[in-house]
Amino acid sequence: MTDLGFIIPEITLLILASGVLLVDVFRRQSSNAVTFWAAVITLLVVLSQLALYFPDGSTITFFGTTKIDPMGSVLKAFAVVLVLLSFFYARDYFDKKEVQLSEFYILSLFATIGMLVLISANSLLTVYLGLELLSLSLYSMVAMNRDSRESAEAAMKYFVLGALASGMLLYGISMLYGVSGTLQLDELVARTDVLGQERVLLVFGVVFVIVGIAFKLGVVPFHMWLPDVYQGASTPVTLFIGTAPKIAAFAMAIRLLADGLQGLAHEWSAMLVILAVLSMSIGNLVAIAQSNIKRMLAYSTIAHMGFLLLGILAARNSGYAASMFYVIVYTLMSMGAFGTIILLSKTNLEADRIVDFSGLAKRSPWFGFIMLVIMFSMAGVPPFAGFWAKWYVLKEVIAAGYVWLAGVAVFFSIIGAYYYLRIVKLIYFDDPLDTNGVDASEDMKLVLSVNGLTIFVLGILPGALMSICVIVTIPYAAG
Amino acid sequence: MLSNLPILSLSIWLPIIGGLWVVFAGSRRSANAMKVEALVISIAAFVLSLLLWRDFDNAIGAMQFVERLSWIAPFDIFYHLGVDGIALPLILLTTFTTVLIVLAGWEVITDRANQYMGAFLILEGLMIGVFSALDAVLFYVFWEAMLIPMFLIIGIWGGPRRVYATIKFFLYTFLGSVFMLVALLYLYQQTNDSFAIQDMHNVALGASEQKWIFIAFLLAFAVKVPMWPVHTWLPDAHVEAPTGGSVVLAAVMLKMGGYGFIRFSLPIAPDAAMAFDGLMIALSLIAVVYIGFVALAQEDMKKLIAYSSISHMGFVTLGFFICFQVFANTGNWNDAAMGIEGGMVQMISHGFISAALFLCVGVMYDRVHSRQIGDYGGVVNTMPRFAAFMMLFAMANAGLPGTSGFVGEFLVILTAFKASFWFAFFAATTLILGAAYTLWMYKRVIFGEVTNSAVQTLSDISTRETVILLALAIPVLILGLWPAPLLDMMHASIDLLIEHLSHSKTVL
Amino acid sequence: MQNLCLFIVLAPLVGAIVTGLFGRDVGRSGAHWIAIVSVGVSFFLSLLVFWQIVIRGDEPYNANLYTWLESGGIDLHVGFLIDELTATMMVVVTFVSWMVHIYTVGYMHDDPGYQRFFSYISLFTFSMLMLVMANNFMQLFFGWEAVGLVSYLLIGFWFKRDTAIYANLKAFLVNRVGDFGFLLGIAAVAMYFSSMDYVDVFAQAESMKDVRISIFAGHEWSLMTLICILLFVGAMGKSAQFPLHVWLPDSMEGPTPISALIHAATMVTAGIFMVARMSPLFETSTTALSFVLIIGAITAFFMGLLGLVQNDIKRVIAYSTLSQLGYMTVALGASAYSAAIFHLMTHAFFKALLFLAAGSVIIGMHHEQDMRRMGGLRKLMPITWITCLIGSFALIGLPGTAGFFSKDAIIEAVKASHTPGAIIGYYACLIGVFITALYSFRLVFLVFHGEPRMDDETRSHVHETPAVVWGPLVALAIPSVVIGAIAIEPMLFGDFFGRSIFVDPAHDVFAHMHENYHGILGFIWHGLFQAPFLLASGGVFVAWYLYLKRPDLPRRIAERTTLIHKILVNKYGLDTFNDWFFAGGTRGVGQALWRFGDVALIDGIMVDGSAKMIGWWAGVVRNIQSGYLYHYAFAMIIGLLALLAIFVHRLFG
Amino acid sequence: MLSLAHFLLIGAVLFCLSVAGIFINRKNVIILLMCVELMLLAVNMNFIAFSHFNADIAGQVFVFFILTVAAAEAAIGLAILVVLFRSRNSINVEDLDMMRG
Repeated sequence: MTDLGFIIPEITLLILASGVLLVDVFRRQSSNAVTFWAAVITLLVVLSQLALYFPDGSTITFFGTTKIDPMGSVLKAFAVVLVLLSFFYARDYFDKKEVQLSEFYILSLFATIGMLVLISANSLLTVYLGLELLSLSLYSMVAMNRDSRESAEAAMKYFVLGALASGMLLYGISMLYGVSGTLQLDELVARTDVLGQERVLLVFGVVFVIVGIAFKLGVVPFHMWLPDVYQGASTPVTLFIGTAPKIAAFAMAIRLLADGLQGLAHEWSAMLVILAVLSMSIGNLVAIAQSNIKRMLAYSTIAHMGFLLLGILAARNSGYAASMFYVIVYTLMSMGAFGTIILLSKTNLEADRIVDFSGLAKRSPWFGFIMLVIMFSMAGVPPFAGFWAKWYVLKEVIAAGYVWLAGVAVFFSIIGAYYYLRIVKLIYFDDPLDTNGVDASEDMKLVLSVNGLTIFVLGILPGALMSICVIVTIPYAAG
Repeated sequence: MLSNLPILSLSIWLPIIGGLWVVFAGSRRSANAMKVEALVISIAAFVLSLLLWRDFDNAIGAMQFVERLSWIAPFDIFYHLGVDGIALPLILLTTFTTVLIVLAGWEVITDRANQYMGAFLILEGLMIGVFSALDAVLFYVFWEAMLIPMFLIIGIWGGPRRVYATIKFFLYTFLGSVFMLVALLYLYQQTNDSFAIQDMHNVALGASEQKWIFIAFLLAFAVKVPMWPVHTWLPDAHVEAPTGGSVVLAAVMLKMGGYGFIRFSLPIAPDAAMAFDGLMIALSLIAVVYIGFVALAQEDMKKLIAYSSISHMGFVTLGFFICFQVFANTGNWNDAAMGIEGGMVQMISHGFISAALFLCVGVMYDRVHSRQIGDYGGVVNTMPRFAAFMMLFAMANAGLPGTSGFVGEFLVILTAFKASFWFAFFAATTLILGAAYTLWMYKRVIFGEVTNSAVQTLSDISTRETVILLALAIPVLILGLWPAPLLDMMHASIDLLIEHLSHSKTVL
Repeated sequence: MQNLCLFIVLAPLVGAIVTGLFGRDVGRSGAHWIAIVSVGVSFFLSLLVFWQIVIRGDEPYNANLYTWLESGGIDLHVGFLIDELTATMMVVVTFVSWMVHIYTVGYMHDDPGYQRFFSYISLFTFSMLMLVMANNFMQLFFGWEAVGLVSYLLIGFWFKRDTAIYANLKAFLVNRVGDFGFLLGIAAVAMYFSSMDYVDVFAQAESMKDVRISIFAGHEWSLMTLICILLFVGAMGKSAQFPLHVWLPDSMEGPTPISALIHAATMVTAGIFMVARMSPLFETSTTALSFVLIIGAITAFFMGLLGLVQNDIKRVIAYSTLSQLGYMTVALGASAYSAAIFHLMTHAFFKALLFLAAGSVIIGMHHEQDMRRMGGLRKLMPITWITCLIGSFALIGLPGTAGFFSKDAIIEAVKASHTPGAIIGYYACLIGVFITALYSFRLVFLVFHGEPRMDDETRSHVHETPAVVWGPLVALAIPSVVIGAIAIEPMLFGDFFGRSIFVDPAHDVFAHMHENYHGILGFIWHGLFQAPFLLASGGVFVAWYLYLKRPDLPRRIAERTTLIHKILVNKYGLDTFNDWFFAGGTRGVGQALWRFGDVALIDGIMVDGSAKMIGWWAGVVRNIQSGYLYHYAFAMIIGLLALLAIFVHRLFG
Repeated sequence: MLSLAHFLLIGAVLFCLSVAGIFINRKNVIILLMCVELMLLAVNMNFIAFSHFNADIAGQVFVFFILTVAAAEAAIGLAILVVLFRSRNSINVEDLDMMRG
C-alpha cells in the first residue's frame, strides 16, 4: 500500500527541484547558467527514472490516491520532455532580453511536480492538489515579468478566474464525494449507479467538474482567461503554459471522466459535445480577427481544445487514444509556434505581432519552412502530424456515431485554415520588415529544427505514436 | 530485373526527394546547376512512367504494379499503390507536363528558381501519388499535400493579386476535401475498418447513406474539376499563377476531380450517382454553355483559357454521369462505357491543349508582360512560328477533328445523344461557342496589323520554347489522328467499372 | 487500290507539310513545284481510279485503313469508299485544285506568303479528298471540318486586313453552326444504327423508316426526318444555303484563286456531295427532302437577286455561286441527285472559269475590284473577255453549253418531282434563270463593254495577263462548253453512278424524262423553245438595255424603288441582324453571365460574401472578449448555469 | 434536527454569494480575493457536512488540504496584487482592460 517505489520520479523531482532552488539562491549574481543546467539535469534524471520504472500494468498505490499505469507514465514522460525543451527556448529568450529570470526554471520544476501528481491521480484529493500546485506555479510565472503591465493584468485575471474555476471544481468534487462517499476514483466509478435525488446531485457535481476541466483546457465558455494570459505573459511563459500543462489537463480529464465517472458517460459526453462545438466555432472565428500572434495562437488553442474533446466525448478507449495523440501532437506544434516567436524576438522586439513574420522565408529559408510546417500542421493539412491528430479524432467521433459533429468540426477547420494560411502568406509572399537574418543560439536553433522535423516525421510515420496511444488506453472501457 | 523494381514508388519518391534536395541544397549552389538537376530529375521521372507504360498490360482491368506495405498498423492503413488503365494515362500526363514546366521556367523564373523547380517536382510526386494510391488515407494525404506546393507556387511567383487568388484556391479546395475526409472515415466504419478503396467499392450501402457520401465526394471533386458553380477559384488562380502553375493546374490538377469521380463517387455510391445524375448532367451542361458564354466576355487571355478549361471539363463530368441515363434509354452498358471513355480522353487531351495554351500565353507574357488581349494585335507579323503553333492549339481547343480536342467531345456528344437529344444539343453548342471564344481571341491577338510598339519588337520563339510547344503539338496531333492506343489502355479498366456500376449496391 | 488511294490522299498532304514547314528551305519555286507536282500526281491517279471504277466498271472499293478508335461497341475507322460518285468528285476536286495551283504561280507571284499559300491549298486538297473518299461519318466529319479550317486560313490569308480576319472568323463560326447540326445528326446515326460506316448505315436505312422519336415531350418525329434535317443543316453551312449563306460573300476577302475555286467550285459543293452520298437516308424521308428543296429554292432565288446590286466583281460571282448552289440543292430535294452532281460538276468548271477571269481582270486592273470603275476592257484583255463570255454563257444556260444541260435537267427534274414544295422550287428556278442572265451580263457589259470608266493612269497600265494566268482560263473554258454534252447521257440517264446513289422509285424523276430524251441535239432543240431559254435571253436583253443602251436607267430604277433597292443592298439585313443578334447577343449574354453570374453572384455574394461574413462575425464575436474580468467570470457562470439547466433538467424531463 | 440538506443549502448560498461577488464587484481586486476565499469555505461546508453524514473521515481531511491550499493561494493572489499595483497604481477591476478582443 505504501510503496514509495511507485512514485520515485515525483519524489526525485521534488528533492532535486528544492536542490535547484538552493543552487539558485547561492549562485553568483551574474549568470543563471548554473540554475539552468541544474534544472535540465533534474529533468533528465526524472526522465530516466520514468523510463526505468515504466510500469507493466496498472497499480493503485499510496493509500489509493495514486494510480501508476502506462498511460500516466507516457504522459509524464512527454510532459517532462516538453518542459525540458521549453527551457532551451526560454534560455535563448532571456539571453536576448538580457534578463536573468532563474525563477522561471524553478517555478517550472514545481509546476512539473504538479503535473506529475495530477497525471497519476487516483483520488479527487490528488487531482485537487496536483492541479493547485500546477496552477499556483503558473500564476506566479505569468506575473514574473514584473515590469510589464500586461503581465500583471494577465496574472490577475488568470488568478481570479483560476480560483473561481477550482472553486467550482471543488464544489463538484464535494458533490461527488457526498453521493459516493469516497474520494478514490476507482471506487467512485463503482458507486455512480444511483437513482433519484442522489442522481441529481451526482449530475450536479459532474457539471461542476466539467467546468473545472474545461477551464483548465481552455474550452468555450471557460476560455476567457486564455487569450489574455497568452498575450500578457512573456513568450517563454506562454510557451510553457501552452504545452506541458495541456497534457496534464488532458490527463485530468481522463482521470476524472474515464477513471471516475465512466458510468455517467452519457451525461458528460453530451456536455462535451456542446463545449466542443462552441470551442471550435468561437476559437476559429475570433482567431481570424487577431493581429497579435500570441493572441491568435491562443484562440487557435481554444479551437484545438474543441477538437481534443471530440476524442474524449466518444467515451471509450479508442477515443481516449485519439485525444491523447491529439494532445501530444498539439503540444509539439504549439511549442514550435511559440518557439518561432522567440526565435524572431530581439532585445527590443517582442515579435508577437503577426507582421513580424513577414518575409521570414527570405530571412531564413529553413525556419520559414519550419514555421510553414507548423502552420500547415495546425491547419490539419497532410503530410504533417496535425493532420493525423484531426484525422484520428474525427475517425473516433464518427465511429461513436456523431457524423454531424465531424461535419461541423471540419467546417470550422476550414475557417481555421484561413488564419494559418495568413501566416504562411506573410512568411513566404511578403517582404521582410527587417532584412537581417534571424539570430538565436545554436542549441535553440537545433531544438526548433528538431521540433519542426518531428512534426514532419510524425506526419509521415504516425503509426508508432498511434500504437502507443492505443496500447496505453486499452484498460479503459471499449464503449 | 527492372520489373522487380517498385517503379511506382520510385516515380513518386524520386521527384519528391529530388525536389526537396533542389529546394534545400539549392540556396547554396548555382542556380543553373539546380535547374539542370531539376530537369534531370523530371526527365528521369518521365522515363520511369514510360517504363510503367511499357510493362503495362492493356488486357488487365485490375490494378497492376501493386505495392502494399503496412504503413499505419493500428488502423490497417497501407502504403498501397497500383495503377490501372484509368490512372496510367494520367500519370503519364503528369510526368510529361512536369518536364515541360521545368523547361518553361528555365529563363523566366529568376527569383528563387531552385525553390520554384523544387516545388514543381514535389508536386509531381504528390500528383502521381494521388493517381496511384489504392488506400483511401494514402490518397487523401497525397491529395491534400498537393495543395501546399501549389499554394506557394501561386503565392510566391504569381501576379499582383496572387495572395487573394492562392488563398481562395487553397480554401476552396480545402473546403471540398475535408468533407471527403469525413466520408472516407465513415466508409471506414462501414467496411469493418478497412481503408482499401477496393473494399469501399464492394461494401453495401443504404440509399440515403450513399447520397450523403456522394455529396461529400461531390464537394471535393466538383471543386477540383471545377464544376459550376464552384468554379470561380480557377480563373483567379490561373490568372495569378506563373505559367508553370497554370500549366500544372490545368493539365493535371483539374483531372484529379475527374479521377475522383471515376475512382470514388461512381463505384462507391453508384445508386446515389444514379439518383443525382440529373443534377450532375445539368451542372455539366451549365458548365459547357454558361461558361462558354462567360469565356467570350473575357479580356484577359489566361482568364479566357481558364474559363474554356471549365467548359471543357464539363464534358468530362457529362461523360461520366450520363452513363445511367444512357443505360436507362438503350439498355446497353456498352454505350455508357463510351461516355466514360470520352470523358477520360477529354481529360488527357485537355491536359495537353490547355497546357499548351497557357504556355503560349506565357511566351507572350514573358515578352510583353501583359495578358490583356487589348495589349496585343498582329503578333503573327513578328512571331510567325509562334502564331502557327498557337493556331494549332487554338484549333485543338475549338475541337477540330484531327486534334485531340475533338475525340473526347465527339465521344461524349455521341453518348449524350443516347441519353437525350437535348443533352447532346446543349453539349454540342461548344462547337460554336468554343470556336467563337478561342478564335476570336486568336483573331484579336495574333491577326491584324501590328498594333503597338511592344508587339513590333517581339522576337519569335527561341529553340527552348519551340521544343516545348513541339512536344505538346505532337501528342495533340497523334491523339487526334489515332486515339486508339489511349482507349485500348483504358478499355479493360472501364469495362470493369461499368460492370461494377451495373449492379446496385444498396442494402435495405 | 489501297495504295492508290493512299497516294492520292497523301501526295497533297506531303506537299502541304513540306511547303508549310520547310517553305524557307525549298524556296519559292521549290514550293510551287512541290505543290503542283504532288497535286498533279493526285489528279492523274484520280483519273486512273475514275477509269477503273467508272469506265472499266470495277466493283466499288471499300476498306478500312486503320481503326481510329473503338469504344462502346462502335468501331471508328479511317478508310476509303471509292465508288462512281467518289471517283467523279475526286477528279473534279483534284483537277480544279491543280488548276488553282498553277494559276497561283502567277496570281500570287509577288506575295510574301507564297509558300504558305501553297501549303494551304495543298492541305485543302488533302482535306477535300478525305471528305469525299471517306467510308464513314467520322472521317466525313474530319474532312468536313478540315476544309473548314483551310477555308478559315485562306480567307484570312492576308491577316493584316481587318476585313479578311473578320470574314474568316465569320466563315468558321457560321460553318460551325452548320456542323453543330451535322454532329448531332451523326450522333443520331451512331445511336440508332450502332455504326458509323456508310455501308452498314445505308443498309439499315429502310428498316428505320418508321421509327419515331420524341424530342419535345408529346411530339413524335420520324427518326429519319430528324437525322436527315440535322445532316442537312451541316450541308447548309458548308454549301452556304439560306440562312447560313452569310459567310460566303465575305469569304471573297481571300486571295482570288481560292475565294474563287474553293469557295465556289469545290469546298462549297461538299454539302451537295454529302446529301447525294446520303441519298439512301434522304430517300426515306419525304419531309426532309421537302425541307431541302425549299431551302434550295429560297437560296436560288433570293441570293440571285442580291447579285443584281453588287458592284464588286467578285461579289457578283459569289452571289451567283450562292444561287447556283441553291439550284443544286433544289435538285437534291427533288431526288435528282445525279442532276445535282451533274450541275456541281459543270458549275465547278464554268464558275472556276468566271472567277479566274475575274481574277485576271483584277490583276489587269491592279487590284481594282469595283465594276463601276471598269468598262471597255474587251480590247485590252481579249482572252479574258472571251473566256469570261464563255463562262457567262455557260452560267446562264445557253443551249449547248455545259450549264444548259445541267440547269435544264434540274428544272425539268423539279418540274416532274412530287416532293411537297416542288412547285415553289420550280418557279424559283425559272425566275432564277432570268435573274442569272441579268446579273451575269450586267457584269460582262460593265466590265468589258461600254466606255472605260477608270482613270487614265490605270488605263495606261491595263494589259492582258501572262500565260500562267490565262492558260488555266482556256483550260477551263473548254470543259465549260463541252462537258455537259459529254456527260449528260451517262450521268442522268445512264448507269454512271451505279449504286452510289439510291433513289426511291417513287421519287425517280428521270424515268419520265428519259422517255422524252432523244439525244443531245434533241435536248438542245427542245431547250430552245422552253421557258428557261426564253427567260435567259430576256435577261441578257434587259442587261444590254440597262447597262449599254441606257446606262442612266439603273440609277433611276433604284431611286424609284428605294425600299427594295435598300433591302437588296443591305442583303435583306441578314448581316446586320446577325452581327446585332448573334454576335452582339452572344457577347452580351457572355458579359451578363460573367458580370452578374460569376463576378457578382457567385464570387461577390457566395464566395467573397461568405468570407466577408465570417470576417464580420469574427469582429462581432471578439467583442465578447471585453477585457473585463467580471465579464469573463460572468461567461463562466452563464456556461455553468446553462449546463446545469440542460442536464439537470434532462434528468427530470 | 438539522439535516444534510440544510448544510448543503448553506454551502450553496455561500457559494452563490461568492460567485455573485466575483462578477458583481467592479471596483476592488481585494474583494475578489475575499470572494475566492468565501467560495472555498462554502465548499468546506459541503465537505464537512457530507463527511459527517456519510461517517467518512476523508472529507474532513480534504478540508484541511483546502485550507492549506487556500492560504497559499491567498499569498500568491496578494503577491500578484502587489505587482499589479506597482505597475499601474490601481487595483480597480475596471482598469484591467488592456487586453481584449
